Amino acid sequence: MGYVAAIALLPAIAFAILVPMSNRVRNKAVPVSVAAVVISLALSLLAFAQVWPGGHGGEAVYHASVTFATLGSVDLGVGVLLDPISAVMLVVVTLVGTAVQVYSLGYMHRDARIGWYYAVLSLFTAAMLMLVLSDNFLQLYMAWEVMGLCSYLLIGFWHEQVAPRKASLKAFLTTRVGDVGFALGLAVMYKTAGSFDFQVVLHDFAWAPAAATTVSLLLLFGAMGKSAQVPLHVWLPDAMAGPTPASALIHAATMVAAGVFLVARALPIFEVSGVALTVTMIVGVTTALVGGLLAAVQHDIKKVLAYSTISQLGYMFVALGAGGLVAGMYHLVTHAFFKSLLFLGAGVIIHAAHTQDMREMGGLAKKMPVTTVTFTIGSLALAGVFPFSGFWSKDEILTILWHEGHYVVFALALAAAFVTAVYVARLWFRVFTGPTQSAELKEAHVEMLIPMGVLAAISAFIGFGSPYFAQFLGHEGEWPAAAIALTSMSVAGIGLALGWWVYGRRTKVINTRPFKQRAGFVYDALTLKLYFDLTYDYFIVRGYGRLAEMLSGFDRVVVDGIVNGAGAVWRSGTEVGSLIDTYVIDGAVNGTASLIKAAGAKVRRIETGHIQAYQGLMVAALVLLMLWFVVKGA
Amino acid sequence: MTLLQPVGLLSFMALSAVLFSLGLYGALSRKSAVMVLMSLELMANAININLVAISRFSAPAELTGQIFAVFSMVVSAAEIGLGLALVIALYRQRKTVEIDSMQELKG
Amino acid sequence: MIGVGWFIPEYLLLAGAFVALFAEWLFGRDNAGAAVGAVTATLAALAAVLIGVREPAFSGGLLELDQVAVTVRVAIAVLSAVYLLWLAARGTAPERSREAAALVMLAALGGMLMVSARDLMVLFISIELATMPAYVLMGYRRDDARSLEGALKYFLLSMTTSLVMLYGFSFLFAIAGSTSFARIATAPDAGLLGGFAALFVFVGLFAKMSAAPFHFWAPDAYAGAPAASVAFVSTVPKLAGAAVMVRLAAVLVPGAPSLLAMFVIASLASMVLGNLAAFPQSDIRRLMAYSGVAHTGYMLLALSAGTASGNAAAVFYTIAYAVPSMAIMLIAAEEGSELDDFAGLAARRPAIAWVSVVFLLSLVGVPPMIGMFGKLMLFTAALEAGRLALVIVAVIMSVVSAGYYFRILRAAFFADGSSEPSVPLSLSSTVAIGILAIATLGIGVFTGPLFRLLTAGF
Amino acid sequence: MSETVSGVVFLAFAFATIGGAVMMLATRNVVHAAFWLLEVMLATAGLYLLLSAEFLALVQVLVYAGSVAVLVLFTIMLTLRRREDAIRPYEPGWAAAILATLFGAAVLFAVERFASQLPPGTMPASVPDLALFGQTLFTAWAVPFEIASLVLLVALVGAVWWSGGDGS
Amino acid sequence: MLLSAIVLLPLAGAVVSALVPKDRGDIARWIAAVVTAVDLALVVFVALRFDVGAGMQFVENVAWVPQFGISYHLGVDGISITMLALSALLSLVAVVASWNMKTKPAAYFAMLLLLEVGMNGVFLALDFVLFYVFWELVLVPMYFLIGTWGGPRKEYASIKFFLYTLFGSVFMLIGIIALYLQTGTFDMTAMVGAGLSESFQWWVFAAFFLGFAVKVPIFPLHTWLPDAHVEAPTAASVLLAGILLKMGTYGFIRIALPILPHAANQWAPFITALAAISIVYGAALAFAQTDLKKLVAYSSVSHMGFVMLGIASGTVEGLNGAIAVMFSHGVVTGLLFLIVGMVYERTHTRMIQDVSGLSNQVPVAGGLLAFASFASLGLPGLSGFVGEFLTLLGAWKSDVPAVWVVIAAIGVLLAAAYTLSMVQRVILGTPSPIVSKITDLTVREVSLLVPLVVLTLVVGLYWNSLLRFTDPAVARIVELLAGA
Repeated sequence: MGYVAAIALLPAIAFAILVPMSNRVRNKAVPVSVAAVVISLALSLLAFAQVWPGGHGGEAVYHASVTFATLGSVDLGVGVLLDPISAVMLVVVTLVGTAVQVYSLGYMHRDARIGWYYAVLSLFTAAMLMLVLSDNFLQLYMAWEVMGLCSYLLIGFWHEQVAPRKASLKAFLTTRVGDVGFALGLAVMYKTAGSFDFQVVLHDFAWAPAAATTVSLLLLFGAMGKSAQVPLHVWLPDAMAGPTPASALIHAATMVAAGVFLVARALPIFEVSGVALTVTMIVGVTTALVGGLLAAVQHDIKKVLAYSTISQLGYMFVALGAGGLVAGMYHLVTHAFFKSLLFLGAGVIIHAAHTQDMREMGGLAKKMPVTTVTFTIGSLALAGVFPFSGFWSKDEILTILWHEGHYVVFALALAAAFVTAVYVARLWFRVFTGPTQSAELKEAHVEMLIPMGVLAAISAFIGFGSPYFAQFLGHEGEWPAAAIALTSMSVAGIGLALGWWVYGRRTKVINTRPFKQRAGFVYDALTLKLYFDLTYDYFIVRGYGRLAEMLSGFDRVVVDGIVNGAGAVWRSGTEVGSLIDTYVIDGAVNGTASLIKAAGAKVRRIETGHIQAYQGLMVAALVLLMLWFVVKGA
Repeated sequence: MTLLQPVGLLSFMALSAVLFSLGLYGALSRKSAVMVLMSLELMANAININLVAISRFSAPAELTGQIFAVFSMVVSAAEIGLGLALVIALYRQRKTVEIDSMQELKG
Repeated sequence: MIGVGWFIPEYLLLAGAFVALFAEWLFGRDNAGAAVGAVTATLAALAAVLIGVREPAFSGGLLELDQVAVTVRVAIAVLSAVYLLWLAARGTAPERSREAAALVMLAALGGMLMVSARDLMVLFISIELATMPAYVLMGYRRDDARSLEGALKYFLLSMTTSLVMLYGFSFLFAIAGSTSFARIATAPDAGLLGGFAALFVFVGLFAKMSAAPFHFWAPDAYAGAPAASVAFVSTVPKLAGAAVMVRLAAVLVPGAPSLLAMFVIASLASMVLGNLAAFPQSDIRRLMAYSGVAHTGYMLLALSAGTASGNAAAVFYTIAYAVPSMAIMLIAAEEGSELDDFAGLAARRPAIAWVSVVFLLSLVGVPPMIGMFGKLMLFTAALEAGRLALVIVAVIMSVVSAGYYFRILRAAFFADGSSEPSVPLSLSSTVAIGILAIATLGIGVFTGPLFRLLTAGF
Repeated sequence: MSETVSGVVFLAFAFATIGGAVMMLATRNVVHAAFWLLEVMLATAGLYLLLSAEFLALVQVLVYAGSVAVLVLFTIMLTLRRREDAIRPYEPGWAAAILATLFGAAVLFAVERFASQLPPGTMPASVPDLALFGQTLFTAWAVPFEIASLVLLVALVGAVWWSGGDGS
Repeated sequence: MLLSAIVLLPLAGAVVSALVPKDRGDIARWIAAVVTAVDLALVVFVALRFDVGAGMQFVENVAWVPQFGISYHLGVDGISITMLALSALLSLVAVVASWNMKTKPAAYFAMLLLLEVGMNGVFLALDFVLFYVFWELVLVPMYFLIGTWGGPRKEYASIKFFLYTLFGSVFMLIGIIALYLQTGTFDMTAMVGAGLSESFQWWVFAAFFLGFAVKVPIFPLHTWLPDAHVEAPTAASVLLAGILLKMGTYGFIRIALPILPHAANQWAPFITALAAISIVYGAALAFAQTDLKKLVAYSSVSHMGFVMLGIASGTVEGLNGAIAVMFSHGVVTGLLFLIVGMVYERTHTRMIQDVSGLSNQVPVAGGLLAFASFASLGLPGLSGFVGEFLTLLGAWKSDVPAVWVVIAAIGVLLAAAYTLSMVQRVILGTPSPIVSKITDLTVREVSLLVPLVVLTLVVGLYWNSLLRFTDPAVARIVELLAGA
């Protein structure tokens, strides 16, 4: 079973090979990286097969570790742990990674530094695989930070322009804020449990509720940073400045999922401290709702998907908060596939429409059949429509919520599902129906379509495996209850209908000009007839619009304001600091030097040159000493 | 009257102290280098009186005081010789023996 | 007269002095006197080392060669030999240097006798013999009014204080009935008069060592005198003075304990006044005068400890002060005594520049030079006697002293001056400065043997 | 002589010395001051006779009165360019006066305290004659004598050096 | 004899190099290179034969001034072997980095070698006086390196550096003497067990603290560092940041903690507070700098804050972390200064706004500068992370007030802030007019940087390569601290 370590090391070796090359050579050495990730995929599938009957109840199928540091009695090691959760994640990461790398062959082939792009991609894949396979929290933290670096490099890939540069710095620093919490969590864990190993920390050590709460809250804070939960979500929308396939890999499937994976791994500690679970649920549900609402207002297609990711991650946190490890992981898996599919689709759409703004898109369905089909499957999966995977995993979460009795959260989750359906429909109708505004719409290259096809297939059929997935993870799983399935289906349906109502029928508005000249009076009547629409429009659509506008304003002014405000405060703090340095401390130092010089000048003037003055002073000193002797009676 | 009671070591040492103080006053106040040198001679003289008196009253047999006085005289003679040579050399340069004029070196 | 042989070094110096006086007729060259002097002084040093410690006091207890006396005699002889070697090379142009060589040797002779004196009378006469040539040396440029004025100031102030000292001696004689140190030490406590006697004696010695508040003559006298004579006058007589102070302190302090407090006052005044006044100086001689005051302050700090190790540290420190400051003054004599005469020294004579770094750092107390070991033992003795506050002042003042010593360094290295050597490179002057450099570095590294010599003395 | 020196003679000489010193400092004419110094020297010689130190009195007269006073007169004459330079402005120097009196008072106080502890009034009778003086001088104190000769030599060399300067 | 060779070989080299005539600079260059290389070889030889478990090894003890108990006593243990290796390595790197030094090369290389004598000596000395001699000896060559070959304000910077450190070290001298008076010897190893009274320990620790704090530097006493760094030539900067700063912290670990354990525990909260402030203050000022070298200088203040945090924690992790930060900071900051120096040689400006877009114009220099920056902000997998993480772990584990440890953890975030803002402006973006004309690094320069890069990676990935040496030695010190 030694090959399991190779899964993570192969992309790392690819990175090591690519880095020292010069730009020209590296651009031609791209296949090295693709080959590495494909082999890793194969090995992951083999490992998955090895673990397939599943149901091992959490103990590791394969575990090997190497100590790299000994501190007194404590040994810190790097290890590989294969158990059902990591097996699943392995397949997900390598599958999406391969899809993205193949897709990028087409998407990035004209870019001057494609070699560097692939190098960072393979380093990222290696770090994610290392994280998934890690057998202790320290190794997880180290992989976590290396991933932060890769996201910085990928977001800021086109660093000639200002926007990517600012976005990458913002991304790195915000996630780093989370990492401070994570590091402190590790420190507390080390102080109480004395080690980082999963075996010791999760199973052997008897956690006191108070200590467990602090550790889990700190770990949660770290996860919120990486998985862009409110309020640490501000960096994800800006991170769209990076190349789309990179966003597909990082901001859909893997990196953002790392936060969820961390909480999943540390769930035993969360369960000891009840408080942590409820906090996770609250964070999750607020993020789901807020993310959804914000997604509904964005005009940039990638920003919509970004906010959608934030919302779906919120869902996963809700699942974990409710204690549903299986539901959370299952939604993570399904989301990884259909969200990366949507991102890749968005890439194709942007390539074709040469813009990211949805208002300038329309009518792509006619010209790009394959993309439309795959994108539709992805959208329906996201919206949670019946046969597609999104429906099943979202349903699992709703059943867990209902089952655990969190009715308020259940209602909010349903509202979030409704909002999701609305923005999916809005996106779909804006892009695919309506007048085609850009001239030459042609289908993407084949190496871009194949990965999308594969992902679409998976998103379609993986839904049917939910009970088997539960057994695989060692829990008993059964088909979701019919009642909950029906409610979620209806909510999704209403959402889609509203979306169609507001955005689907736009055809009438856009080509009204020719219709108006001919119909003249008829047109006015029609519009009059539609007073009902206008009023309806006025109350529901406009109300909804205003709420969304207010929210995004809130997001821009308050949350982003705080972050930028902190930056400004920090910058002025540094100005004050350097002032203190130059004037206060240095002032004191130079002050004493000039003081001594002034004292010297004053003392020097005693030497007046008069001999009698000298004699006088000397005898005066003598007499003083004599008087002192007399007084002391020596 | 105390003066008339037998003249002991005290009176001699008192005399020498008075003389020494007068010499000290002279050395401190006079402006002319020669006057200062003369005052210094006065002080040397006082010390010699003191030495001889002590030798006479405490240990006349050993004569150490008197010998000390002789050597003190020798030294002060040498000093006055050297001092006057210096004063004359300085006079040749500065045309004055006034100590106050000698202020070029200061600070 | 069994002990006659012990004073061969003194006889040698005397002979050297006479030969130097008539050098022009004997050897034809004016500087020959200094050369002869150098040879005799080195022989004297060798003889002093060979004779070493002699137990029974010579001639009825007037002179005795104990450990401290031998060490300081060797130091005086060596320093005088090096000085005369330097003098032989360059002389004190424009005046002729015959008299200078003779006076130097007589002063050295006086110093040696002072050190081994065990009787007030011998001590007084030797002190006079040691300081009289100093008056002439300070006023050596006889046709320069500034030099003569400096000499006069030195003469008058020094005369007043030595008369006060003599007055103190007479009182000691009155109390003990004899002039020998042994009898004085065992004399019954004489109350106020004993205190005054000790006070007068140390006032005289403070003036000789230019300790504040009796240092006023030093800055003016040094500034007027030629740098060459300052090199000698500021070092060798101080060595002898330190040894005498140590010996008299051992004799008088038991009788008058408040003497230690006087040392503390004088030490504090000297350190603070010396270091601060040295800062704004632009003339190296005046700067070194104030530096002398400061270093006497450090020495008094050791004396104020009143212990045997304190006295040993005081003598060792004075040697550690004398060697580098003589070297600095010799360099100043060659290069010119204004600070900007030093400018560009590193370009002109790199060897001399780097050697002056060694000397200045030793004065600051930076290891591995001798200055640091001197300060180390000094602070140890002082701390052992509980003088923490004074040691802290001393420590801060030595940091301040780095300030003005480095102004010389900065002039030598970073200021750019004329690049052609101001004085032809003569072999023996370089050898002289070289010996001093090796002594500063060498003794610093091999302090063991030197210090064993000293501590054995107490 | 009685075990103590007779009071009257001592008084006379004491008055002579102190009076001379005061007059020396008080006169405004430098030449008169020199003569007063001569008078003080002679008075101290008398005192020495009183203390039966005949040799010292002789030396005092020879060395001080003879050579030192004469030397001072020579210097004064040499450094006066005009007759009236001798008259010096009146300069009391009060600060110096205060310091000197304080010094004197302190020393007197100490001396009085010291003298009171001595056994009263006994003055050893036997006074060694001149021969013993010579013998001790050249046996016990031979070394300082030699050094004294060197001191004179140094003074000689210094005086010649400063007075020379003929630019040889 | 081995340790004396390590210390005295560069001294001989310095003397020979100084005697080289002014016009034959290249001989001096080769002498320096050979001497430092041989010295490094000796150090590696010692490291290889170093038995990790046993304490002091290769001990040499010759009486120097017996009356005072001063002896020429050298020895090396787990902690000093790492610092010694760093000192020997960086000295060789410094010599090679200043290969084409034109002005007065003989004196320049003599000063570098003299500096190495002082540095090696400090890490090997086990006798207080010998330690003090080497401690002060380092000041002289550094004063001349900054003063003669420095930048525009070199005189002010050099005298400020000298007086600042001298002020600290004279108080240390008082501490040393006080210890001598109490224990009767200057031998450090003998003093370790001496039962000193608590109030006495407190005062002596105060004296030592002043001496070492100036050198580390800790918050209020740091203003000499930016001036010294900005004005010093590249090689001097590398050694100043790489080794001289470590002498202060080494002093704490070698002297203050084992000999004055009770006082160390009493002072721990105060030192932690100062350390936390140093971290945040250093990071803040690094962020505000416009001069690259000043930025790295202030980052050193921040990094050394971590070392002090580790030392104050007094736990096994803390102390190991402190030594790890000392070692890695030496290597990484050395790397940073070398690259900044090489860029300066080409662009003749260190102002951040004039230098931008390095990665496009000179990819090798840009890449290595990025690598060094990420190592300095503590990216896991590189040596920076090892120390920072362990010090945080140790500090949290010890009973030091938690608020300071949280502030220090925030310091890690601030480190990322100023480093990345520098990377943004200097490495990324379009090449500025000045940068667009420069050529990339030569083979010599890259070969100089490669060993440091490899070292950062090795220590970063396999922590035991460093901890293997330090852990046993640290365990002993922690026992002493726990005992007090």
